[in-house]
Amino acid sequence: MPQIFTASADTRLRTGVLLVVLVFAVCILFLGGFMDSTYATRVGWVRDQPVPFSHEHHVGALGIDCRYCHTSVEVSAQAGLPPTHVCMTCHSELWTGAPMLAPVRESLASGKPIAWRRVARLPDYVYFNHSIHISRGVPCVACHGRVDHMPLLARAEPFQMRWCLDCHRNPAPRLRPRDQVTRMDWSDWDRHPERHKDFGRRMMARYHIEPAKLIDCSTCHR
Amino acid sequence: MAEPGPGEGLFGMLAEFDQPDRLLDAVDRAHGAGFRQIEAYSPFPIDGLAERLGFKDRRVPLFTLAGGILGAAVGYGMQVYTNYAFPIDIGNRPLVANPAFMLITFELTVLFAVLFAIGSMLALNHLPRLHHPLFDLDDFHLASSNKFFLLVFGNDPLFDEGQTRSFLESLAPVRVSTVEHTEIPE
Amino acid sequence: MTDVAPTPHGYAAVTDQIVDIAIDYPDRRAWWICFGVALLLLLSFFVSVTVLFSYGVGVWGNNIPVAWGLAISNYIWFLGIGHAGTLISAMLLLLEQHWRNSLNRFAEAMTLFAVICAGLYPIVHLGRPWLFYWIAPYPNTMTVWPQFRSPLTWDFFAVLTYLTVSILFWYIGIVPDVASARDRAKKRRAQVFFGLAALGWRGAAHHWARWRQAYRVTAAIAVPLVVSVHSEVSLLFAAGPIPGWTSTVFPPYFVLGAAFSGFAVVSMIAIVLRHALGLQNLVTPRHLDLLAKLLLATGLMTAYGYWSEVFDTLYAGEHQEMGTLLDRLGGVYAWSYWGAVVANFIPLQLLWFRRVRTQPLLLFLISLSVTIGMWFERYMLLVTTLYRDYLVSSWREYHPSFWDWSLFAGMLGVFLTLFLLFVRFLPIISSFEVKEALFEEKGNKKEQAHG
Amino acid sequence: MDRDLRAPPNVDRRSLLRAMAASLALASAAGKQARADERALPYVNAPEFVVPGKPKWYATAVGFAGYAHPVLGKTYVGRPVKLEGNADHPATGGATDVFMQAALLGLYDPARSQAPRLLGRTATWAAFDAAVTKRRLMLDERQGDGFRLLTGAVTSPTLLRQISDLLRRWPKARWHVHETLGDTHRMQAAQQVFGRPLEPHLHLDKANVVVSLDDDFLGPGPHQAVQGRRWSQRRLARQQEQGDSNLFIAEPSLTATGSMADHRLTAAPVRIGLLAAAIARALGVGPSNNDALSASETAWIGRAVEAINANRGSALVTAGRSQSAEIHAVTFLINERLSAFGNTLGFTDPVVSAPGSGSSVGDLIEDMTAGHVSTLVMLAVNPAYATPTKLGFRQALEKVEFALHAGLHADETAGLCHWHVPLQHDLESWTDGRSVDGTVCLTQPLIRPFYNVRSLHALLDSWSAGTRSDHDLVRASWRDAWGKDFEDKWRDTLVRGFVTDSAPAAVTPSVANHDISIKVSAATGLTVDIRPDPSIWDGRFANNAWLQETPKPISKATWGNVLLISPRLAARRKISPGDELRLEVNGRRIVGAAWIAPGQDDETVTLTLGYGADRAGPLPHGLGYNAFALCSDPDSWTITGATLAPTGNHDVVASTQLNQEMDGFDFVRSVDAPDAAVKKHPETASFYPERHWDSPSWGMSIDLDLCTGCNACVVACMAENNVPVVGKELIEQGREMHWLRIDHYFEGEADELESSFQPVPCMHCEQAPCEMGCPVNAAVHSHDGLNLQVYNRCVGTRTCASYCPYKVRRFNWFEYTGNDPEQLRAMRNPDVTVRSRGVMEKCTYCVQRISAARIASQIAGRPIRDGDVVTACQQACPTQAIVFGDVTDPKSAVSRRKASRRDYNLLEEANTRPRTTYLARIRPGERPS
Repeated sequence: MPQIFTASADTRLRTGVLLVVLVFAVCILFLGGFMDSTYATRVGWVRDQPVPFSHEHHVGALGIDCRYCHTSVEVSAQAGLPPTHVCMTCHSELWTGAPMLAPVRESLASGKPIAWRRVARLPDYVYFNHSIHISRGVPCVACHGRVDHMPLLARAEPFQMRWCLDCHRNPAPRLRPRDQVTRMDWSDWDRHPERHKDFGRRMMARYHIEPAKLIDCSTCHR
Repeated sequence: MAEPGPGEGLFGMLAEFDQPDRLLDAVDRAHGAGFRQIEAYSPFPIDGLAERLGFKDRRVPLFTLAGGILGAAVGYGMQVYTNYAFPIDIGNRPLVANPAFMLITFELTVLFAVLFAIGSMLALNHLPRLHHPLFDLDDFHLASSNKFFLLVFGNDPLFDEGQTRSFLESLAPVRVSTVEHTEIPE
Repeated sequence: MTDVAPTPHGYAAVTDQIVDIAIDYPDRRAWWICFGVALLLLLSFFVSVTVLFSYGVGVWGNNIPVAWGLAISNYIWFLGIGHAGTLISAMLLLLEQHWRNSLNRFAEAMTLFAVICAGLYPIVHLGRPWLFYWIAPYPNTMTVWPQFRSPLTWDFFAVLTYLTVSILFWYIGIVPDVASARDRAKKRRAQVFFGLAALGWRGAAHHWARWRQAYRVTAAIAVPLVVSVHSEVSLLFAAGPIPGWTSTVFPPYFVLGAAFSGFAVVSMIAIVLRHALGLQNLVTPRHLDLLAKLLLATGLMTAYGYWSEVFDTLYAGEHQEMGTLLDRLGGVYAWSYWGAVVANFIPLQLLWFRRVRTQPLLLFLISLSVTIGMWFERYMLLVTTLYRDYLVSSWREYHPSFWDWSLFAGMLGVFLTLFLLFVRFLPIISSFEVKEALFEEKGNKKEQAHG
Repeated sequence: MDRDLRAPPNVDRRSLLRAMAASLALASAAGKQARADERALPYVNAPEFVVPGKPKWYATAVGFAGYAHPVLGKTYVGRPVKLEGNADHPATGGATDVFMQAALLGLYDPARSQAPRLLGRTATWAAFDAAVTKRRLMLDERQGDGFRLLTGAVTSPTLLRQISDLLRRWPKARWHVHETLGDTHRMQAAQQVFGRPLEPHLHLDKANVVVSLDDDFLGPGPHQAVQGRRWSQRRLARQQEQGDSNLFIAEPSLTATGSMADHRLTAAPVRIGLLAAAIARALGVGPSNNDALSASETAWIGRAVEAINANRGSALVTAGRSQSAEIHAVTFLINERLSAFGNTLGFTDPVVSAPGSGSSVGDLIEDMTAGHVSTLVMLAVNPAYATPTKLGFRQALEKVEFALHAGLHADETAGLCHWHVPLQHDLESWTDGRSVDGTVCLTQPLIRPFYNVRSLHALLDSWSAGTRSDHDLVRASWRDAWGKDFEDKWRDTLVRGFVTDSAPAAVTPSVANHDISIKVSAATGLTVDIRPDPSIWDGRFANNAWLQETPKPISKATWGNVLLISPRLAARRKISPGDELRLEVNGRRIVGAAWIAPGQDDETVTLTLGYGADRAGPLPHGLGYNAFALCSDPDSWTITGATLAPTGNHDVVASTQLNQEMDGFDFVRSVDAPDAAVKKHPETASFYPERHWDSPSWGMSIDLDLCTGCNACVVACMAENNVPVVGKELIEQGREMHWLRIDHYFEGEADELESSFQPVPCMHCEQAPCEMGCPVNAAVHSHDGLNLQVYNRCVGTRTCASYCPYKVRRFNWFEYTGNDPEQLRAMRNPDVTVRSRGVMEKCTYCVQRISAARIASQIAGRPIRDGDVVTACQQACPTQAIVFGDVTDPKSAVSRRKASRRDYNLLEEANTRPRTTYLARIRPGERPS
């Protein structure tokens, strides 16, 4: 009786099995990697906006405080986007004819809001409250990154549940004095970490922050 | 026991028997004659046949035990680790709820033990092996039906084409055939 | 036990009879008719699942309080049936009961397919089935893990393990026979198919020795696995605080019931196969007799479970539990209770008679009755408990909808399709083990003769 | 609650950016990422005081049956999302009812009429204005001859001013009022007894003894919230052992009041008059009367009279809407004898202004039939449906040259009129009105109208050639009244929501006529007893899905009305629930489904109004029967001589509770004295370690002695938590979504019948079986004692629901929310996730409110105080039956309640350690040991 398989069949079979295993492993690794990749998390991806607003220029160069435009960040869940007339407080004087600002002027004239594309957004079942984070001294940069280095705004952090939990499980290292939350650079804190090493721990005690309670599901999901 | 590689002369010499008892006798006599690189083939497992060929391997049960221990550790460890990694109050039950955790621990013990048992069996038997020199022989397909075979490998120290053939023929087989190496795989 | 020995003496004859069915199926017309029916049912499965996934679980009859319905009771029913194969195969192997050799292969296949059907049910019954993998532990960006105190999580691991172990046990058991088929196949396609599936098995003594080690150790582990799996399924009910469920008798009660229903289905399949494929010489009246005795024994133990459930309730006298018990006996769903009692235990009593045990048609009918009776039991345990639980205000009846039934028919289609493919293309009886039994019996005879 | 009330200087500030409502801040379904390219739309000009993401509260009012119900409207960026009671209001004190809670959906109702129609075709306002102008010029020439105005009950000073202006301009014009289910007989009785129109006010808070002659004063109606609140104040005092709260009622059909009664007598409607006369006689008023009373009636009267005599000065006898003016008159005489005037029964000048005699809808129909009416303007009424069919309004309408209907819906009347124009909802209008105690409430819009609609005031103004807006008209009314302080007072009133001390002064009338006799007629055949529907009243709320889905308090039926018959009648006629019956009186008939009601008089069939309308809209289409078809007099709700026959068909009644017999269980427990201890099961041991709970840890206490089953909490919960409506078919299948249900139980029979309500929200068990069952950690416990359901984690195994002993979990069997129209999306509470298909949901103890309070207190740097968190159900409850708070603080209100000896756990044998517990009912001396 002749052989059913050639002598090479075994090699092929083993290669095949190995390939299947490899492909499977690669798929899993890829999926895992994809979920953490910036393609899925949109970290660092710039979105086209109706007006190419530069945080680098306004925050970094001009030094405008976050709260000048995002007025409700200290009192409300939402930080708030500036109404058109806030833009026009300056731009009725400066760059009045700039073509780049045409949509802003048009919005003011027509009464139609400027349709910004959201950069930092969470799923609808996640309830994030800006005011409590600000009042506990969580700085803007902790989530939004160095917007003063972003000519066009991009997401700075992955906004995954794990990322949220990282901080909720151990908030101390992120905490800053209340009056410093909108500061972008932490030169002193970065240069002399030993001076501030107890700050977070003390604030946790002062504010009665208990990480075990911060990770209750109802903290964010309702 | 390693099969002879290609280029080492013949693959072996094969004797065919039509009764299992004959094969058992033949194995005893071949072993008694000093052959050590020998293998028997039968359509069903025959008690003691492998032992007569000098089989003493207990690795499959050991691997199974290892698998079981590993499974238990993985199962229990996983449950304890995950509950500490994200501690959540579930109906006021303890974080490490041992009675509840035993079930999955047991299941994974079984799963790993069986996977190791069967995996090690296949690996130690060098299976799958789709192409084999024996498959070239005309009558060998009866090894899965009603015929019994004894093979002396070409790499046995006592192997000599003529002498081995006459030795095998002395065992009253149906026939004796030489087994050639086949083509070299890619 | 002389008459368990198959009549066609000679190893070749055994091989030919069994393996030829896989290589060149005898009655193709009958097979195609059955397969056509199975495919129609399978179509019903796909249609039902499509409708279910498009609209939601609402297409079924479930409600609050009966949040689980036919899907879960059928899950338990299928999984129960899926217990017999492994029990027959593994337990009798360990007990060295050679008569199992004529039954174990198709019983294991039946197990496998029943477990597949059972395993599909909990997935399709989810509100959001596309997220079923959340029950599995895997590292994720939420850092959330499964909840390991839940009987559902236990079930997930139990069914997964049971399915894997059953497949492996069945597969390494079939490899030597597939090798026979490979060696006898004439057509190239069949040779390649069997050749690949046989993994190059050539019957070497060393291989057999390790094979036996692995096979026996798997069998030894599989027996407690079977017990654990249905115990865990019973905890799906018993872990809840609902009167009618929260009872310590459930695990043994469920395991015995599972074996009972499984043996009934094995008997049915054995009778049909031996008749359809002329296997009377391999599956002898003696086999039927033994199966029937097993059926009778597990049936009586299941009946004891019924009795002890009633007794416990009466003995404890707890108000709510009593209410559930009385409702089972005389309420809206009393048909399911009495249906279970009658179908399970009344025809069963005929099996006290040897003539009935060896009479295929009667045994088939009794087994069918048990299969249906056990379905009633699963349905009764689920529905009568949920539809009247603690608060009178939430009592509400449950009626399965068309799509409940169509999915049930579809699941039967999944089972039948897989089983028919198995019958058509794989050796349905373990030929090498029959041959082994033949050989050992000869040895025994010889010893007796010499002694 | 963060009461941040601000007066709006002008309306524009709160204008709704519809684009915003539609695309920003809308919660979409759980587990779904919203559209990837979602746009964020900021304001162009930011309105003052509006902070995105923070709710604003405005005081306003919603009208019902002419009365204004003061509310606080919660708005998010210009979208009202929830109405609460105005706790500062002197009469309501924040009490609410279902109609007020559901007014929010009335605003967003997609079935609302959205444009004017001429002969059924969409028309423009310009065309309408032209038609009005033409008509007006014609009427000007004739001094308004042939012009008739038909309205519902009116309390609005502005509307009254407009009407009187109009009548002054057109002296020959006439104004008719038709308020279905008004208090006509009570008013007539006041006229008879006192010789002048007076409106009586029940001061139940002062009444140690109340004898109700079929007066369902705790039942549905414009007075429900106020009377419920007053009655509960009395009950609360009895719990403190300060005085009594002894309630006697004689009624043909079990009502909410009957359920709460200490002594209930089932009495046929014809017997009520006899009972009134007998009580009067026993107290020495009124004529003697020789009708024989049954033993149970005599016993009931004996006990009632005894209780009254022991509490003279703090007793009250009251009669119901369907009783004749004479019976009401007799109750006035009795109350006078009891020195109740000024104590338990107050009088004021009528709050509802009526145009005087000859102005009923019956008079109008006569005039129409006679051809005296050329122009008929109907404002927010539906006489083509809600008048007795026998009166022939529809036929009479054909003789009217120009008929105009203005209303929220294009209803039956609209379909028969030449013109139909859509009105603004109260929540998008400026108007005013009086609450039931007479206090004037200002209604300000919470949102700019989003349909092409007009205010009732502006509409009426156009008949006087005016073009003023509702805002101007209402301001004009009050500028006249307040003079130079106007602006300050206006602003102040808008903040507060009502005009302080504007209720008419109490008067203590003297009896002018002592000579009242009660005519008692014998009943032949069955008596038909017609009542308002507890959910949709007379049909005016038929398009409100929340109300349709709200179970009727006793029958628990939804989406339709049933014929209530007694168990004995049912047994005699072999009728089972759901059997279709034909009820016939004098050749008029209706066909409806039977429902067997314990506590029902054997010879009385009770019907409810509101269903069976032929043009009611998509929601109520094909539901129920029309009880108006049996009536002959718009104010008479009892009809004798009816016959009943099964048709042989069977209907499914969509009831949410099919079994109401308590069956020997002790779900609702009672004690026989306020300080008595409730019977408890022995404490069950637990395998699990006792857990220490940090403060705050939340819990709830529900007092069954106070719950009147009014459903305000149920609807409030739906509004607060975005609970979807599922419709009749799914309710029939047992798939209602209410997070909070009110179970109703019967115990005993006939006159011994005990009826109780039991609100059942999630128990938030400390040892929750549901959590243990969930394989994916979607049902978990929080550190503040909440049993959480994480929707976005839920895969829908439904194990939790199977394991829940209380069956409070609700499952999204289908996609209930994804296809909601834009209006309903705008109505959603943005603080609560909208659940998608395949997800389990349940009561959360309003976790969004807890979070808001926690964040607010943390920012303020103080601990959460008792009362910072008020759940929606608690806030809605008119009787304070629900108290919520921190159970670890022994001083909190909830802990004090839980410390009561009446406190018990539902199903303590299940050992789930529930956080929601109940206070047993007090049934003094009733229990035989």
